[in-house]
Amino acid sequence: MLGYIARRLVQMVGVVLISAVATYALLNLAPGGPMTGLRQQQQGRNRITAADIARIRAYYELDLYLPVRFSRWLIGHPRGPITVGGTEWFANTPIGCRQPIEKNVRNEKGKIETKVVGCNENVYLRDLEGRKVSRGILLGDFGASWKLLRDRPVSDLIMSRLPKTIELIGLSTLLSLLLGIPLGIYSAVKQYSRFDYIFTSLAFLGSAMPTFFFGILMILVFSILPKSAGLPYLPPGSASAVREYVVPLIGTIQPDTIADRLMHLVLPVITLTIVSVASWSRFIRASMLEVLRQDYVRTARAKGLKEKLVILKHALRNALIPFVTIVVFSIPSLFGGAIITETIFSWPGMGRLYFLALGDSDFPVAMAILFITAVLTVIATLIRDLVYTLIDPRIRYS
Amino acid sequence: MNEPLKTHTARMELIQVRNLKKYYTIRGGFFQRIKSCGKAVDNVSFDIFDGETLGLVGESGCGKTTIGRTMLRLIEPTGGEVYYEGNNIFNLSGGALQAIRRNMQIIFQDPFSSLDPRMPVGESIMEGMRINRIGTRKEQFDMMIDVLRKVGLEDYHARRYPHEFSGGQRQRIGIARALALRPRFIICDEPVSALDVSIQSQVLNILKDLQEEYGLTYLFIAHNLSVVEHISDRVAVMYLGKIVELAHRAELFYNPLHPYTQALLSAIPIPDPAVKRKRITLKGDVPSLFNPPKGCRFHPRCPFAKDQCLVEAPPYREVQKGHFAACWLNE
Amino acid sequence: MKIQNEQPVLTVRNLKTHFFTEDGVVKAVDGVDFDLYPGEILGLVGESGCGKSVTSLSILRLVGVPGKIVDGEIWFEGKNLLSLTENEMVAMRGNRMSMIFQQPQTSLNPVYKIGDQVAEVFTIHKNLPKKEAWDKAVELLHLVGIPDAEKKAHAFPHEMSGGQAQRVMIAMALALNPTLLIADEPTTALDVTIQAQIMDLILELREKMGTSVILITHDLGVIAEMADRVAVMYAGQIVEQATVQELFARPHHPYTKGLMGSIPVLGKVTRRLEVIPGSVPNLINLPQGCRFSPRCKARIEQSLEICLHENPMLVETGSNHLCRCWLYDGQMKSAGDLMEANHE
Amino acid sequence: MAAQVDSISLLNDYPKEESPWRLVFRRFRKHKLAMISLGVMLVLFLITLFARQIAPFEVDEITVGNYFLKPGSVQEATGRVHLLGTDNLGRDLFSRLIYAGRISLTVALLSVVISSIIGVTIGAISGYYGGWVDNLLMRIVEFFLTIPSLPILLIISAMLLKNQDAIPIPQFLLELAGKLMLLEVREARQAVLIILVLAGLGWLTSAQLMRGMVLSLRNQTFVEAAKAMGAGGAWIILRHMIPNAMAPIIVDASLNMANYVVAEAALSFLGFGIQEPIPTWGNMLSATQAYMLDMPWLPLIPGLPIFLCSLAFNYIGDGLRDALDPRLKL
Repeated sequence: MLGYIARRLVQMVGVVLISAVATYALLNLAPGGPMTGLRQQQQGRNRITAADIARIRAYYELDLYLPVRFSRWLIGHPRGPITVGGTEWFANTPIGCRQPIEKNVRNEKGKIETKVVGCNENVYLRDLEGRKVSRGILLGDFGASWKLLRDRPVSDLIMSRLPKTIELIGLSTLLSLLLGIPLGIYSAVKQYSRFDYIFTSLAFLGSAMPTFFFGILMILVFSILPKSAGLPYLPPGSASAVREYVVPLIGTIQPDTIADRLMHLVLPVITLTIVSVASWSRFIRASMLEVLRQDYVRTARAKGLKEKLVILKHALRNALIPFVTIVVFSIPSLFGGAIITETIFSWPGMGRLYFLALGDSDFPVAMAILFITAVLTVIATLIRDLVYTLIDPRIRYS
Repeated sequence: MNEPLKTHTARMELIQVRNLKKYYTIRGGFFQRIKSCGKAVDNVSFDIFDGETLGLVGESGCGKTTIGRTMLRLIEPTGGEVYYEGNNIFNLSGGALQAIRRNMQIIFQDPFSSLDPRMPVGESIMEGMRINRIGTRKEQFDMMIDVLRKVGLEDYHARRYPHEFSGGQRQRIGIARALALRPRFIICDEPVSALDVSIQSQVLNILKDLQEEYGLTYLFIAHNLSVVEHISDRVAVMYLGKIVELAHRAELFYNPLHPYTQALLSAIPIPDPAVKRKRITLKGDVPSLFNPPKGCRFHPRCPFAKDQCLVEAPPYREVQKGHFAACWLNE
Repeated sequence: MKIQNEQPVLTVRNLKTHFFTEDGVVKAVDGVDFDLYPGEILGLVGESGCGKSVTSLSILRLVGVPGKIVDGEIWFEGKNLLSLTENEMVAMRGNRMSMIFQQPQTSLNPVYKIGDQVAEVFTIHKNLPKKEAWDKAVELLHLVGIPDAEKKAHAFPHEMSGGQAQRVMIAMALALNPTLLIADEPTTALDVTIQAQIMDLILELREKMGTSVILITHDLGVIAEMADRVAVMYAGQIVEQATVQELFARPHHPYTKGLMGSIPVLGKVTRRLEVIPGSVPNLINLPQGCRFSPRCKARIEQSLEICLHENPMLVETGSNHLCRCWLYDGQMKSAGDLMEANHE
Repeated sequence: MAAQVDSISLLNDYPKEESPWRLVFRRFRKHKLAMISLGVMLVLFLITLFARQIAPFEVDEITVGNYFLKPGSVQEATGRVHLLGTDNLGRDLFSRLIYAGRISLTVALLSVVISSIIGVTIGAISGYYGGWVDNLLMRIVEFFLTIPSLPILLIISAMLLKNQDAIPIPQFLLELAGKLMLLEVREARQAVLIILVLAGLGWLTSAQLMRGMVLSLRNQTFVEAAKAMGAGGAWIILRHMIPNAMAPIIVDASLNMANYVVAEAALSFLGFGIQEPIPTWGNMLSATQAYMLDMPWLPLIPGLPIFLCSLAFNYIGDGLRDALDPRLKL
């Protein structure tokens, strides 16, 4: 078992590294990025000098070659000259280019393109000395934000958003489990009953409903329409109010009190909950129906167990085994899956942060979130497999 | 009612199996090393004579099905040779292999998965001729109708799909499909064990009729000894990947030399309450292929096990004329 | 042979269990009558789909949706099981009557230790404390011949062979010394040598505990070696019923005869086997008249018209011998004698 | 005597032979909601197919001063009716909705077709030949499937939309796509990129499904029978595997249709998909959302068709799955 976990941990590190390389390459190889705007200003009225450009390129580390940049981002090295036993290694190997030579060339289609054809001034390891560098993402240092919170550590940004996301998703996951499992079981046990019929229809509607449209509908129905009709309403977005507000029939609510925060939680939590209840309970129902067909359920009945025990002791335990996967994998989507909900309800969480970072080309922030998601995903996979050994005696790893 | 024993005037070996081996491995550990090795077929040799039926019996997991599949190279063997009319089919490839394969066909146990549900059965029967480019379309069609009638089905059944047939009818179609290539040798892999009792006899009779008509040679694999006795000329008994006894049918049933065969024979319930027998009940379960007992593989369950059996595996040899066995009791 | 003037422990009368499917009503069990006497083994034999398993599930009232018991009476220990409440029935199952199944490995819950699964019977019916129930379970496992029962009780079903799993099932079924045990193809999924072990075990425990057994199987050999009396089922009905010696010595019904002729018998080699032509009828669209008539050689040979129009009754055709066939029915007796004469 | 009885043909005869597909359709028809959905989708496809003929206005026709007209408003000058009103620029919402539908549905349809083809091919090869190729492919697929897909979708489409020339696309394809979606070539590039992004991530499930089918089919004895008759890999894949795997692939495709309609809308809604002024249901929803405080009906106009399509394709998939259920006798 320990050997198995050790092997899995090695694999996990590999997977995380590969995904880090892939996302880093995707974000950094593509042209564009933070320089796009500057280039236009340069061409415009020549307000920005070539030296400025070089300085900004150095600031974003864009003057370094990709492997070097990646290595600095990942582990915080190299930081300067590499000296082993008195000799300096790679002293004359260029690791980047401060001022590329650009030339307009005509491509095969006859269009004119700007291409990098050479380098005026190389960057060497010794030039790295004195530059600001993170300790590396592997050690938990995500570097500094480019845009959203200029020059401030990405970790600050994430730490301020993380509790909000956990609050939102934790609550809705809990509610979904509490509602989804019993509903799914009941519906399966009462297959073909009126309840089952209504429930499956609703669950079907729920799982076919796109989150973004559902969220907008919720805002319409519980916020905009009642507000304009002078009825009690819920705030349509954000996590807390800025100033006190009056809700008809309920009263005045002070900003940032518990009541205020609860009011703001209701809509996004309900939206997320209903969507996952719909799909989870459908899953539980299907897996329960499958289990109820099994021979051992018949044995349990033939033994003289009351139907309640047959369901809760013999069937449910087996039906939950595949369900574990789904629940465990909702952990990584803490950070990814809530993008839409958080955007619609202007919820200051990780999903919305990611959305903003992408829109503003704040790559360090986007990279950090993707990296965290990848790590969480592989951890979730390991947890799932370990949980399996706990709940399913047929599975033993060696 | 007992018929006279079939005598072979010219006993020509159509199939010779020599030292056939098929090992399965389980890998594990950090470097995925081979942890254990299951010898599903372990050094098995036997002959099948032209025109005879050789029965192969054994309990589940003894390797009888694996023998059939490796002989046709549906599973790649670990070692050994299989000769068809003197040609080692494990050395052949491409066209030569395909040419020999036509002569060796197989009928499967499960009548439900053995036919492609999306193909009309006529197409399924003609498929072999299409693959091997035998005859024109018209000739293929005529041949198909011919074999369909041979197994007791009607012409119009060719257009139907497998789901429209019962288990017994599907098994007939499976036979027709094997027959369409005009093979000389057919491996019948538990062809009746999935069928109802009253349907079993229909299929067994068809197999016998066809053998007579076309001079077919069968390897008949089954776990039901009564069925094997009924259809076979000679019978081989397998236990844990090895043949423990092989003899003419009557010889085997009236003079079994291996204790396993004796136990197997006595364990079969006889549908006649008037017959009272002393049953030899074997203790324990069949051991795993991946962890077979040392020495004679049967010794932990054998009522006659001696010290020697624990240490050394008995040789498989011809004890009496045409009667092979592997047991120290006969040495 | 058991004495038949004893009170039967189980009386089934006119049992009808139908399945209401989209394609129509499947008459899986359609008017079944039989008695089971104390300590005897009644063999219920027939091909797949003849209704033998549904009959047994109906006795325990375990037929699930879309199946339903539509008619009949099942008298057991002085009560009509079909009029009991669900709670009364639950108290009956596993306690006074129990059942073992064809696939022992899938019939055990994969996530619980076998010791716990056996002990559960004591905790639910006898309210024994956990520890005591476990000890009793280990004792039982030992009784059914599980080697090293103390340790094996901690094993999970997937760690056991089919034979051992069936022993566990038997231990569970016989834990509370029930009056009635229903064994539904208990040896079909097992190898021959293991089948012999299980057959011996059931016979031995029957002697020890005096349990009455309904043994369901399609294997006439198993019936011959184990049963005291036999009922042959075809298309949802019993077509013949007799003591085991009587049935094998003098089968009446053409179906029974066909069945016996169609199986190869060890040591009796024949050139050809007899054949029952065609296949089992569709239980939704049953044939008119006698359900076996379309496949019946005797009908064709004797060209009997009545078989195609009217289903015969199950009537006494000999001492303790019942048969559902016009050849043996009162008016047709002569024809039956004729057949018998031809057959000898 | 035995032979004579043998020859009595007593086979259960059926009135006529029924091909498996016909049987499937017969079962599918029983699923009422699926049949209704099929009808609804056919109508929707027809409407978008004749977008030019049906839409009363041009897709970007702006009438100055006619901002935010209520549904059913009549232009005083011309007497033309804005069935669903107009948007913030005075464009006719009904017409835009139809053109948007054409784009959204085409994007979803092409994505499904491409991803299914890629998935089926890779899955079939992976499953049939096995070995290290299979191992590698499936590890990659599994990894991508466990990561939440929306962030990946967003980042890739964000990157591609910023550098639209990063992936070379043959001119004739762009023209073809433009014709299909009634777009200019320049605009079509965006749509094609979105299709590539959706299909590029979407083939994973199809590949896994196909591989699973191939693996289970490989153990079916009819495949062994074909091998025993001398059939090679290509014959077996083409004649046995693909026809038999079609059923679940089709179910998967119809459910994927729903997913792609929603995914495209989500991308456009978040601003990382097809951009204004090209109308799609997603970017229309995102545009109308801003004004829902005053005109609460606005988001319903593009939102309902998205929901409708998602629901309809889910029902169709559900109906197909029921009709193709292997547990039922086929």
